Amino acid sequence: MSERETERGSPYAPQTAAETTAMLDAVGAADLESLFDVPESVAFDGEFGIDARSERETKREVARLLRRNADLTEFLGRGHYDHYVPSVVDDLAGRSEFLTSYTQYQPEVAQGFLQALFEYQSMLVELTGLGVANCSMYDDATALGEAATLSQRVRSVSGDRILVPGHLREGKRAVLANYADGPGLSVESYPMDDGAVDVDALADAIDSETAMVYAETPTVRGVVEENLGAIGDLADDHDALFCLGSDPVALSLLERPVDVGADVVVGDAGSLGTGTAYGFGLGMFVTREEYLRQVPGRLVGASEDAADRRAYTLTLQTREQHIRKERATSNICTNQAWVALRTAMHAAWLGPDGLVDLANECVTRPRDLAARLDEVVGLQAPVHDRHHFREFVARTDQPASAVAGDLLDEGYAVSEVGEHLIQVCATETTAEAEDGLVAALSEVAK
Amino acid sequence: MSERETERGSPYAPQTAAETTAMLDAVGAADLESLFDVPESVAFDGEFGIDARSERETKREVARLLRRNADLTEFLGRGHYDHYVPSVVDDLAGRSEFLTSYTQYQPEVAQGFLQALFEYQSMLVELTGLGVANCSMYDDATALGEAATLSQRVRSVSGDRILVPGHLREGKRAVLANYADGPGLSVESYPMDDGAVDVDALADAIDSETAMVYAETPTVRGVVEENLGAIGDLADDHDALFCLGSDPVALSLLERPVDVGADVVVGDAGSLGTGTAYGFGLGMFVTREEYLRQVPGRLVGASEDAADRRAYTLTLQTREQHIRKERATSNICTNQAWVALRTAMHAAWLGPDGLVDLANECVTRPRDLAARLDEVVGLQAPVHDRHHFREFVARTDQPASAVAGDLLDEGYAVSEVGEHLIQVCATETTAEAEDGLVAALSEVAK
Amino acid sequence: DQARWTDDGDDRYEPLLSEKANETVEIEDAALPDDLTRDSLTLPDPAEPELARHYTRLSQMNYGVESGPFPLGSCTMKYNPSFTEDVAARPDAAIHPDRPDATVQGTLALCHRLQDYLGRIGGMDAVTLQPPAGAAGEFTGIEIAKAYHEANDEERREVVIPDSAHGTNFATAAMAGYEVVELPSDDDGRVDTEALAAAVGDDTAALMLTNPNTLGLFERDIEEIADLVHDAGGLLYYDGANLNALLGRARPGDMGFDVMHYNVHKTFATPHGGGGPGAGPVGVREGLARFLPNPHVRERDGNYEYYEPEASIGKVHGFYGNWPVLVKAFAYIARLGDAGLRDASAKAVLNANYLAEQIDYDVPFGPFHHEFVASAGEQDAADAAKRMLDYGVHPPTTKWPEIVDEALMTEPTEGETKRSLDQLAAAFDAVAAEDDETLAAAPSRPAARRIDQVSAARNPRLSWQALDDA
Amino acid sequence: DQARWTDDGDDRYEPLLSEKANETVEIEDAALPDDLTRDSLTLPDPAEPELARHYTRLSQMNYGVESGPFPLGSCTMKYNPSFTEDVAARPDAAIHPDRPDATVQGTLALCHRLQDYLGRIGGMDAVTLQPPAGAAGEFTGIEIAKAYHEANDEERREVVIPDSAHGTNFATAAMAGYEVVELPSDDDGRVDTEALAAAVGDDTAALMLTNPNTLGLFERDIEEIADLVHDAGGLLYYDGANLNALLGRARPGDMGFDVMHYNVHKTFATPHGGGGPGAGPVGVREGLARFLPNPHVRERDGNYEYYEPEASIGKVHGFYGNWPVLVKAFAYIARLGDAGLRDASAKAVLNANYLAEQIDYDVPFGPFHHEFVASAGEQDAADAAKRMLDYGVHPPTTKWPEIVDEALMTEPTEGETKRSLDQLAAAFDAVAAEDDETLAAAPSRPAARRIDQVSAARNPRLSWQALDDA
Repeated sequence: MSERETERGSPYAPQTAAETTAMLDAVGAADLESLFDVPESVAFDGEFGIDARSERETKREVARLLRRNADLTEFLGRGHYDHYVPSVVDDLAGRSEFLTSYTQYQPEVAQGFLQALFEYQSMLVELTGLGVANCSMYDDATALGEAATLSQRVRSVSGDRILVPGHLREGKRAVLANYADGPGLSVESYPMDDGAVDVDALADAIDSETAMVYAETPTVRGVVEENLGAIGDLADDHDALFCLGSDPVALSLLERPVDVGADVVVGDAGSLGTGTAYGFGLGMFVTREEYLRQVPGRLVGASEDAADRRAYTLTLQTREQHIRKERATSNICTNQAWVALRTAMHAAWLGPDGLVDLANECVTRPRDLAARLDEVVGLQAPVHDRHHFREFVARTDQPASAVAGDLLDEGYAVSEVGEHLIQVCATETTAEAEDGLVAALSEVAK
Repeated sequence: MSERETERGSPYAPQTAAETTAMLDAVGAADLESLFDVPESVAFDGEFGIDARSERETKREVARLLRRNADLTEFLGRGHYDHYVPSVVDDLAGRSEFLTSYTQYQPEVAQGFLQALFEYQSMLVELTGLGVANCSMYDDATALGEAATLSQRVRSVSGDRILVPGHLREGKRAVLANYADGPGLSVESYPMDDGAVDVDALADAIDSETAMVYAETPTVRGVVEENLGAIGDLADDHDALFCLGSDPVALSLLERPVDVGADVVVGDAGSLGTGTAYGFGLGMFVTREEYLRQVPGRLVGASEDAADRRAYTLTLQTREQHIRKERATSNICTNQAWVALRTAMHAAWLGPDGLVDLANECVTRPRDLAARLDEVVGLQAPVHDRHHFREFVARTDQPASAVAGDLLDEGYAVSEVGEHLIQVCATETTAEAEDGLVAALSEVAK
Repeated sequence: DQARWTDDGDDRYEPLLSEKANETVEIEDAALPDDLTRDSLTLPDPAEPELARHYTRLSQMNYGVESGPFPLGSCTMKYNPSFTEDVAARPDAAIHPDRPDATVQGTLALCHRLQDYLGRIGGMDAVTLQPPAGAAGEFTGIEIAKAYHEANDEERREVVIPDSAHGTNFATAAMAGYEVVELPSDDDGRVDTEALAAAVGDDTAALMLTNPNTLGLFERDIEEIADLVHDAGGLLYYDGANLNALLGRARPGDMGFDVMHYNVHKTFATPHGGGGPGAGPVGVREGLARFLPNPHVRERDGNYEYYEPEASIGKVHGFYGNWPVLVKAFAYIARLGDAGLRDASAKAVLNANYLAEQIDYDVPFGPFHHEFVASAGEQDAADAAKRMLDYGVHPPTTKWPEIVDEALMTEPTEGETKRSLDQLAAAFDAVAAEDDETLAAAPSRPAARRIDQVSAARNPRLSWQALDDA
Repeated sequence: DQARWTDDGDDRYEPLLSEKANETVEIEDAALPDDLTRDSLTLPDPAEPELARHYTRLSQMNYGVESGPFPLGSCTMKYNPSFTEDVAARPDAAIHPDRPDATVQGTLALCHRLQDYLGRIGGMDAVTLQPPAGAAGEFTGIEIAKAYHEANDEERREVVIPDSAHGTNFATAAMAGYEVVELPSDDDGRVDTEALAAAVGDDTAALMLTNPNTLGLFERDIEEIADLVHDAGGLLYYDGANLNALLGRARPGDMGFDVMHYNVHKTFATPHGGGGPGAGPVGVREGLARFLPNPHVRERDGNYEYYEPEASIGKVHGFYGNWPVLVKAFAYIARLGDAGLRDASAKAVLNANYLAEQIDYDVPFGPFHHEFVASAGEQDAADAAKRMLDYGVHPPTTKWPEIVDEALMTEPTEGETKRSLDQLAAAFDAVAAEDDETLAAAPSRPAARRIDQVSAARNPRLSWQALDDA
């Protein structure tokens, strides 16, 4: 272990002292420092002041820090969801051949990952009905940003307006704004009606300068959007792209995006495969085949090898930054491939029946919980007279901040989304905690 | 997931309903039940009354049960030790090719495990200086039992006495007694002197009927035995086997067993690779080459394959139960191979310098802690004026049960080993907790 | 699979750790006096990246249940659910065995529940979790039988065992100091009750029996067998190796067995780990509970405690057995419940029957349950098995039980799909059609070619220190 | 490696999940009205044992850092310590991002500490952890530069980038709305300061630079470069892809860089995951801290809070970036400390120099640091790389940077032993001696033979739905 300790160097640099000497001899260097061709004037001769620790001590240190996180039962959603990830996903995805590999520049020794990504793409094609899925983006927000830039590239006429729903996660909108900044797009909100898209208002807002209309189902408030077809038609009428936000669990049950005229589907595919991870996500990006050569990100395609067997490879790389440089469809290089692997594994573990069951539970569980909360003195739920998926908004007689704050003291976290509005997310992982939440709200909401 | 649920059957039996039907057709069976050739009179038509659970719920259920374990910092040893096991051991040993494989009856597809066990055997050969290590037994106690039966098989004259030290873990002695029962051996204790073997008393006890003398270093009280050579000579003089109990960490620093005349070395090799696991162990069994054909358990040997490359295989299987049946050297079949794999990995991770450093820490840490406790009012430590390894006994002015009990309330566990004796074990994993222990003892011991 | 650097001149598939990175440390300035320490220590010293590659490579040269079919008869190589590993790795499961009972209520509660589950599954009244493996369970059971007879002031010197029984049964009886009376099977592959009637008597301590037996056959005369043994004053011991065949259909306790062990690494899907660890809990009927190993767990008013059974045989493990393995078994049983356990058996039996139906080799005995023994006929069964390796599947157990010529003892388990069974059958049939020369030259595709067993045994090299070329 | 069932008639190496176990579920009796639901869903439905075998098999057809040397230039494929996975998997790390600050003090404390560590390592005054990858870091940095100029009421339309730079630099500048001015390298492979002087001016928003550059060469004139850019009113951006070469020897902040990103999946050993996730924290010098993404973490009296920097560019990730990756990077830095980080760089540089010294291919530029670019000369570099696969090692990056003919861009990292470097060198040399025909026919040993890239692109089949034969 002494050699593993860092006093003498990195425990992950395996040269012995004798080897180091031999290798320095071989290259004709007097010592390690002489290998650095750094002018004196910019050389760093200080210390970082970072203490080395043993592996055990490092774990203790992280534990010591993270112990400061409160122990809460979370009824939080709004774009980041907790679905149970089976152990086998951790086990298989954790195999070093997957975890420590790199982008598949040499497909002959990367068939395993390529096939897994091909399968991931295929699952998204089935879920959306659209023809082309890339093999990952960072998260839903950046995927939405990429969709906006795509709309500008593929639209037959000019136009710089990106229309987004009034109910939209602030972070997502902020990311979109940054992606819109370069190409000079303007992001504008259209209004909601009782939690869903106000289609008439959208009709008023859309015009020939509109490059893309974005809508979500479920919305950030958990509302299942009922007028997707009408939204798609509006976009189509104005030659605007219709970008739909959703996720694989919702898409297992809800209308197929292709059937409502969606041109692009974005969202967080990490709702399968990741669980709660402080916002760590997986950007889903699926679009129509006609936009294939404008798609951002990596694509895995089938081909054949010299033995005439089916084999997989990254393809259409001429869209990408390492080939096309400033004319690339995106600057993305490192993506979220490993997260996509996990999502595919989780989806396969569930199977179609499991996915549909889970999606149905995402409807019935919030529905039932809202009904129970509606009977709590001081609460009305749900606020929106709509179908919900995973979550819903409730009105509080007391200030929402007081209700949410008091709930924290009881060990439960909900979102505060207005002065008298809280939002509650309920999935299979909150099943055993719902009685407790109802009881706690009965205390703090009245 | 619905199909993964157990209402319809095992989630780990992958046949679809259609496949089941097709297969029943193929075998000409009307239904699954008709495949069971069980007479009506002994058929079970009841229920076990065991509810099925989802994977998530099963985890919750185990968590619910185990949460009842108190959260304690343990200064417990006495044969089961907590050394830090690096993550890479879990990661590599957890690879399914290792974890889910079986005994290497087909060595051509088991070279990986065989080589790892060969390496484990080799490490024990280096640590003990003896020529033959088997590739695992259940634990130290059963390994000691096997040593006793070995002594009867290999001794040139008859004799049924097994002499064991007065300070011996009760559980180990009880297991030995059961192993001694079949061959009709009698287990007798010889006295200790200030925590170590009373060599004169042993000399008085030993006679021509003595088949084996057992001694330990460190002892169950953590005392480093200083007279091993003398004990070995006594055994040798009486044609008795000298069986030495130790473990790989101690053997990295202490005298080599071969140099003190040991004929067999047993002990818990799981002190490397396992950590605290409620007594889960790894029986180390190493002996002289001359006893090779009397060794219990599995042996991995090197050989060559048809391509003339070095290859490994289980060997000398004619000693074993599946070949020799009632004339086998032991009834052992399933062993602790995977635990041995972990031990070899941990030992290799530490390397010889790491092992020696760790062993030195096992001397200095209890020494320093004993010195600190000796200054606590109401305590004298160590009780034995000896060198210690990992642990030591302290005398309490108050009843030991009161001191140990009060310590539990403070969150610390120590062993009570006499009316006014407690035992304290200190390894690298207790480093950060020792100040707390001293402070707590300062309160409760006075 | 991936290419890997090899030099045709290499005389090994992967160097030993000692060949990669051996280091010698002189023991100096130790914390102990010189005369108590060794002089030096020579062991491998790979850094973590090297270590990781070494064992990753070794794992690639090993076949596990997730590599493909693993139809080793009598071994029940079923799929080991990943989640049980996570459950066993819980920090609150990693505690020291010497804590006072009051501080391990969770562990004791789990053990108590597992005892209860196993009792229900086996039809037994009390269960100890202490034996760390099946053979240790046998030893425990036979020691209980011995204690029972001694408590009755009887000296009985014999244990009766059918010739088709596992080798451990014989070795266990001998280890406990008994004479073994071997019972020939009848023409149907089952216990010959007449021979049994002749074999049992005043000296009979116990009959050890596996049911279904190693041919996969249910001992239909089990009630008569039980009566014969009991009438002679002996006990009936159930070897649980084949319990996966019967879950929910028949229980040893109901068949008249007095003592049994459970192989949790078979029936309850804990991983075999390259040979172990397993766990071999032992169940007994009520009158024998007082002989169980010390300590045993009981519940009192919602709390749990250890106690020493009044006539305990003592201990068979230094602590409480293979705890992490028991946690995994508990999780498996709790996951499956009644319906899952019943289904596991049904599918295991169907898979065995389906596979037997598909293959060209003759299967002389039946009707069988979770496993069958085919005969390689004119072929050498061991050679046939080696050749199966070339088809990418693990072969069955070979040349045992001896009651079948050139036996291929095959247990596919419930974990196989129809697709994988068809693949496995294709491998059997491809081998069945090949000539002796081809079989003798096999295998050519696995990590190693055929390994010379004779050389290994004649010239034992059991450590790298013993290698000439190292 | 293990044999695996294959039939010579098979036209694939492993069936797709959809070929193994596709199932269609009709959506009926859903919890939503029919007009809001789809009609059916068709997806694979493998049970867990099949799933496990499928992905185990796929993993066997993939090469990772624990499989062998992985000298992809500019990718820093160093060993990823196992323990960081355990650290990131802690339950108290798996929390929701929408909790109030007071309930995530642990997470914020760790982030604050990591910001501090990164700042010290890069010589930067403030660091954001939000960018989820290196390219996202570049985008963040360039948006910061843009905000800086806008705050100064300046319109600058150009970003200057050397021709040897990573493709992401160009794409990032374009994405942010800038014109790219490409700067030719000088004969030594470095920035041509005269060309730079000519290129910068009133329109220069920033110069993006990697140092050492993609040839492994330290830009010796970095101070002059910084002056030229700063004098023109531009900012100096540091692409941190090659930071592993300099740890503790030189810091971007000290060299005059204003903004930089860190590739934690390169320098700080978080796993590359087959292409991601990474994380690309961005450091800035003091005056630029007010432009950092929203929110940023700060400490007040021992407590931590999020706040919005006064002139924040907004957000580059929907939440707070790739948190699990950041935890791993933190653990790596905390494990190594000063001495470990310094040693990592030293050994990375020594390994590159040693390997370059051993191989027969020409290495035109130097002195290099952690990587070098060899030339395959008359050989096709891509073919040479395919042939290296047959020798069981992963080849270097090929045909880039274009400044070297038939480039083999090679970065062995500090994770290799002398032994593995010698093995790697032997593979280089074996390939160097071979003829074009041999190279063109390669590879023959990996999981797949040479894959037809043209067919893949001409006839895109990007899902199993698009396969004719599926």
